[in-house]
Amino acid sequence: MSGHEHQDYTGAKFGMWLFLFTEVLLFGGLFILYAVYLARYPKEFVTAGSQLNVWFGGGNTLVLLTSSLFVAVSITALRRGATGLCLRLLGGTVACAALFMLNKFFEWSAKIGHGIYPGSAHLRELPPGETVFFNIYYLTTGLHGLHVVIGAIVLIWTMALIKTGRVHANDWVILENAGLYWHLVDLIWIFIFPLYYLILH
Amino acid sequence: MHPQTTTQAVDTAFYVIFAICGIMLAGIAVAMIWFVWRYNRKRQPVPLSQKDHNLWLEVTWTAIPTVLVMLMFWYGWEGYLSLRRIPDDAMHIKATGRMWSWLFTYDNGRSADKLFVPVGQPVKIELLAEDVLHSFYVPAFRVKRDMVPGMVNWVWFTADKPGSFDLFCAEYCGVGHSAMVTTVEALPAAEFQAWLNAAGSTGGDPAARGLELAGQLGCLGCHSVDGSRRVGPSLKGVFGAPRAVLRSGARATVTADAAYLKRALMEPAAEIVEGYPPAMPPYTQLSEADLAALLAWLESLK
Amino acid sequence: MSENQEHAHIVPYRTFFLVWVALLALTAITVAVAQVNLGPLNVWAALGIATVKSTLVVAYFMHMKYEARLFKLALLAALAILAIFIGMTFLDVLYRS
Amino acid sequence: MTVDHAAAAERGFLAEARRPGPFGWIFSTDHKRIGLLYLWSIVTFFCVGALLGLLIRLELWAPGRTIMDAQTYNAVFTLHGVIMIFLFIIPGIPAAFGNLVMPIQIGARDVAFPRLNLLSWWLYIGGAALAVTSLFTGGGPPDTGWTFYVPFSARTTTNVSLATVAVFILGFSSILTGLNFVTTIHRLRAEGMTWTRLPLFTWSLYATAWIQILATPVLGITVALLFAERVIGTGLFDPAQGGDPIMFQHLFWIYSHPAVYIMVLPGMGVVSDIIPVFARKPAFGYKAIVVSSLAIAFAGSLVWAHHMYTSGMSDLAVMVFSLLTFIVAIPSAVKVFNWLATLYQGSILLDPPLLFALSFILLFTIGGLTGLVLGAAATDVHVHDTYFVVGHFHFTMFGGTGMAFFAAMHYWLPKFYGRMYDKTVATVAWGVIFTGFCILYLSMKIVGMMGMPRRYWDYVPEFTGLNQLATAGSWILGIGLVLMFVNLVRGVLYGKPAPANPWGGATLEWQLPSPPPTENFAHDPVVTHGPYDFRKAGIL
Ligand code: HEA
Ligand code: HEA
Ligand code: HEC
Ligand code: CUA
Ligand SMILES: [Cu+2]
Repeated sequence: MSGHEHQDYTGAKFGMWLFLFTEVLLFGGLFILYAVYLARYPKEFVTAGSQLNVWFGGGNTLVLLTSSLFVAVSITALRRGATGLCLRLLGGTVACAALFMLNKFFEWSAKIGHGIYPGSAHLRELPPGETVFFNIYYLTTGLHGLHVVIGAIVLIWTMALIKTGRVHANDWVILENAGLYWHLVDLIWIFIFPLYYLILH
Repeated sequence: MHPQTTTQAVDTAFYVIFAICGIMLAGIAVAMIWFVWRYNRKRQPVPLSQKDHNLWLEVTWTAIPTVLVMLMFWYGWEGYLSLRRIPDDAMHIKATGRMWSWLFTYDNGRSADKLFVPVGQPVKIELLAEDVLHSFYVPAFRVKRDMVPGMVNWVWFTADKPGSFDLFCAEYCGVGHSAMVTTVEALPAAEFQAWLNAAGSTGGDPAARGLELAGQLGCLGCHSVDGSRRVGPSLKGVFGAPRAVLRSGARATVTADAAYLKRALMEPAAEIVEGYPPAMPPYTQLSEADLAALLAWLESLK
Repeated sequence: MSENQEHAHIVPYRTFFLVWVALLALTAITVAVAQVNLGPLNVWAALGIATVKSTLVVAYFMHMKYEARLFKLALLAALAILAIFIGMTFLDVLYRS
Repeated sequence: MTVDHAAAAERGFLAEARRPGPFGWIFSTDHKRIGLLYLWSIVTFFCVGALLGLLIRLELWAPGRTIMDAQTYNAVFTLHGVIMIFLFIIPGIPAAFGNLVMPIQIGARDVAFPRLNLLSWWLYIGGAALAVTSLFTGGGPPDTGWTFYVPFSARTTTNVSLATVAVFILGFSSILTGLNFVTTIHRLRAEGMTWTRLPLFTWSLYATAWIQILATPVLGITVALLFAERVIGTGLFDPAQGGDPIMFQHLFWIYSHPAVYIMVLPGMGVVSDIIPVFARKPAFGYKAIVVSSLAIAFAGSLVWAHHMYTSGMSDLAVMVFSLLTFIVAIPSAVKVFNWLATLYQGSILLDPPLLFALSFILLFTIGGLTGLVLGAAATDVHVHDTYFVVGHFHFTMFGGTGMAFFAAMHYWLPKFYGRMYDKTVATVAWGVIFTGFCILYLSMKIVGMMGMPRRYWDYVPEFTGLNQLATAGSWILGIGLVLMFVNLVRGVLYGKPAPANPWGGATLEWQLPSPPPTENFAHDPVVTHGPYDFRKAGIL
């Protein structure tokens, strides 16, 4: 059905944006819970929050912002005909995704090593507010991590399409949509970072 | 001014809302049937008009419902406020809901699985849940409030006449939900006082004390004593009877002696009576005396 | 479908680069602000900066600045609904007796 | 608009498949084929759900055990609720009739994302398969009720985890339909199809689709959190770990209240399309109806906590949510009045589609008015979680959306199969259904007023009489339903050929042959008049 005369760039992008809204509201549910529990346990959130390592969070912020830049630039590159540059940039993004997950792996390992993970005996002994903080921290960053992985897979698939010439300087909407998805991942992290890693007071 | 009872407060709202709704419904139904009859194609082969809008009509039938719904809202809210304003002289009772029984505790330590209240005296019931959500509902007094673990809710009401009124659990809480039913017993003030002060009524009889405990601990929420099946097996004649049980999945037949019954209470998961879910909570907090009383009671169930 | 959509605005590399620099700067600022004790204001400051950052990402990286008005309205609607969901939940959470 | 018998004899899209046999259906991206796939899957699940409803009523014939034990009963009503909500009524009209009709109504060849459309059907089937699997695996069929309230749902040993996965997937399917429809309506309208010429059915789908997009994800995260709570023990709702069970209720209803408008708005759209056709009069107050659809969609997103008046949330919240609940009633009232005004001075033909549409108005009004009893704080305290609520939602969902669904079947099936059912039998079936319906659900409302709680396997003897009346009503209703479905299926298979425009409709779908060809329009249509302009359409 998707013959060439049916191509509707604006429609495709609009559809993607609608999908992004659903992602925003999916995370929105977690942000509602975060807000409610922060209001209920302000002190415990600070105590628990300061146990997170700002360097892990900050480092990953840099990684994601840079990856977002790569994706944004890659679209311009493709449309200017610089397919090679575009592919390298996308490769860079995927590398950033891997770096992000590696970082996350070390961060989580350290926490889990300290007995802090959902359902752990240690976590249940903490004051309720701190337990809530760590539970919601794991759920939010876990769901976000899942999105990083999905985003990376989508980008790899897009790279394949570029290589086979299905996506090119005159037909780039798939790349643009994949990029939109990746930026969303970044966008959500922009809120996760201060809310979880930077509540120090 | 202030309604005397919760029933009056809520019923006022009911009358107002039902009256408005009844009139609206009748109007709509009559108009619809009349149009269908009058403008039926047999009677009216071609439409009389092709008119498709009228601003004033739209404004009218937006404005009138707006007024009506605000009226309904107001009565609803007023009635609700009455439910939330406790009279100063209210007596205090604690209600605990758990799967699947009720426990009412009075300030002097007396407790029961029925809610005894004095007639004419407002009572404030503090609502607690031990395990999952339950809901305290007495239709006769129009009060209902959920019992939420980790939270203390409350209701108040005044029983204005003596009698026995149904008390239901109105929040779904599992397989025994519909069995989580008891009554409010409204007694004249003097009778109530007598009941309240009749502590130690069980005397020294351990089996009678066991029965009292069985009510308080919720055993009777899951077990009958007349042979009928509930969530758990009936306790009628259990003492000394042969039982088919599953021990960590393997079938076995044991005799329900004192040791077995003690295990059934302290670590129910160890042996599961065949054909029943592993739903019984362990009662490890029981004192030796209470345990003995329960066993004596079980023995008495012939 | 039409020609001019096919050749919609191409954002130059430089714009992206500047946005990226701004995002890094804002990240540094938000980390710095978090070290100062402002009481409850800390959270609002963090959220404020995050909002600025995300606006940059949405406007430039995600091209929202160059999209039709429909896109912007739709985005506003989605965010407004989320804000309402959060706000109205607090009608309960903050006022329980 | 001339009746073209030659075209009617052709099999249109029914005959033109790209792949042979069933693959031509289950891998087809044609919106009409997907619509029919949805239609028959949904009807199947409706029948299963209805049979479970029948079992519920049999068990409630008398206090105590009648035909099943308490655990089975709890599983049965849970399954009944889950099937009816997630597999019948939410996808119901949009996914089946929206897919069939909407692209044609706006003069398009297909939806904006045909492959995504097929994917959402597959997700629907996948979610349904998982839901069925959850019955036979793990700890047995879920027993939580369709609301999945914690902490019970987090503790019960039954297979709730798999059911939450199923609900998540079904939600995803619903989201994809929603975003497809919004994009389609924005991008693919034919020349001349301005926003004020959109048929009201399409408008209602547009409003619905926005709720699907913006509210469904919240359900997704809610069930995902429940899943996490059960599987990895993240007790975000567990008071022992500092969580708040009431927050689950907030999140659940943030979706599930708007969802009731996902259920009913398309039904209102069907009714808004049918009434003008059978009254031969333009829809009265077209703009008011459009605005009220959008208003319901928006305001309906702000009232969720009216399900929680007794939960222990703050009194302030009770007040605000009660007030807003009443505000939603106003646009519904506007719709009802405009429908009545459309009938006024028309030339009314009481064919089956109109009969069902009119019963929608009456039964939905009863359901809606009892909704007002629930919306008022004081009265809801008494009837919350009683059979009064059960009566309310069967009136709105079954009396409302269900009737609209049946109306849509009688109205549009001849278009898509090119065959007409027997109208006399359909009328008789309607009469039986209506009678049974009223006996069944009015008894429930009364027994609810008397205080019978819902989800009760056993009840006190005072309630026996009304319960038996309700059960008897369910048999009458059942007979009517069987008669109706048999008649429709016979019509589809062996009915007389249906002309292109059997009812005299002025919207675009009636200008195509019955059944329409795969590409719908040989040439992209140019629309020159409104959807209910019977004069310009040559019908009057
Ligand atoms: C199709 C589905 C549907 C629809 C459309 C509605 C519509 C409405 N519902 Fe209902 N509702 C449900 C499905 C639906 N509901 C379900 C499934 C539940 C139970 C869930 C569960 O717990 O399992 C429920 C439960 C429910 C509750 C919670 C009850 C409780 O648990 O205590 C409340 C409370 O406010 C409520 C209110 C309303 C209101 C005010 C409307 C309004 O939108 C109705 C508006 C319509 C009218 C008012 C009629 C038309 C107007 C006129 C004829 C004009 C004249 C009227 C005036 C004077 C204004 N509903
Ligand atoms: C659209 C939604 C919908 C529909 C149509 C129905 C239809 C019916 N429902 Fe139900 N119902 C719900 C949605 C719906 N329900 C929901 C959401 C709940 C809440 C669940 C919960 O608490 O979690 C509920 C709960 C509910 C209860 C309350 C249970 C309790 O609280 O304990 C009861 C009790 O009587 C009931 C009964 C019925 C009956 C008798 C029908 C009748 O309409 C059924 C009539 C049908 C028949 C009598 C069978 C006819 C036979 C066929 C159609 C098969 C034909 C087959 C072939 C031709 C092969 N339903
Ligand atoms: C939540 C429900 C529940 C409660 C409360 C409960 N039980 Fe049970 N009980 C069960 C179930 C289910 C079984 C069968 C499964 C098993 O053996 O564990 C059972 C088994 C038993 C048995 C073994 C019966 C036999 O036939 O061998 C005894 C004795 C018993 N319970 C006594 C009690 C007493 C005494 C109390 C109160 C102190 C109590 N129960 C509270 C559910 C309950
Ligand atoms: Cu306790 Cu229902
Ligand atoms: Cu609702």
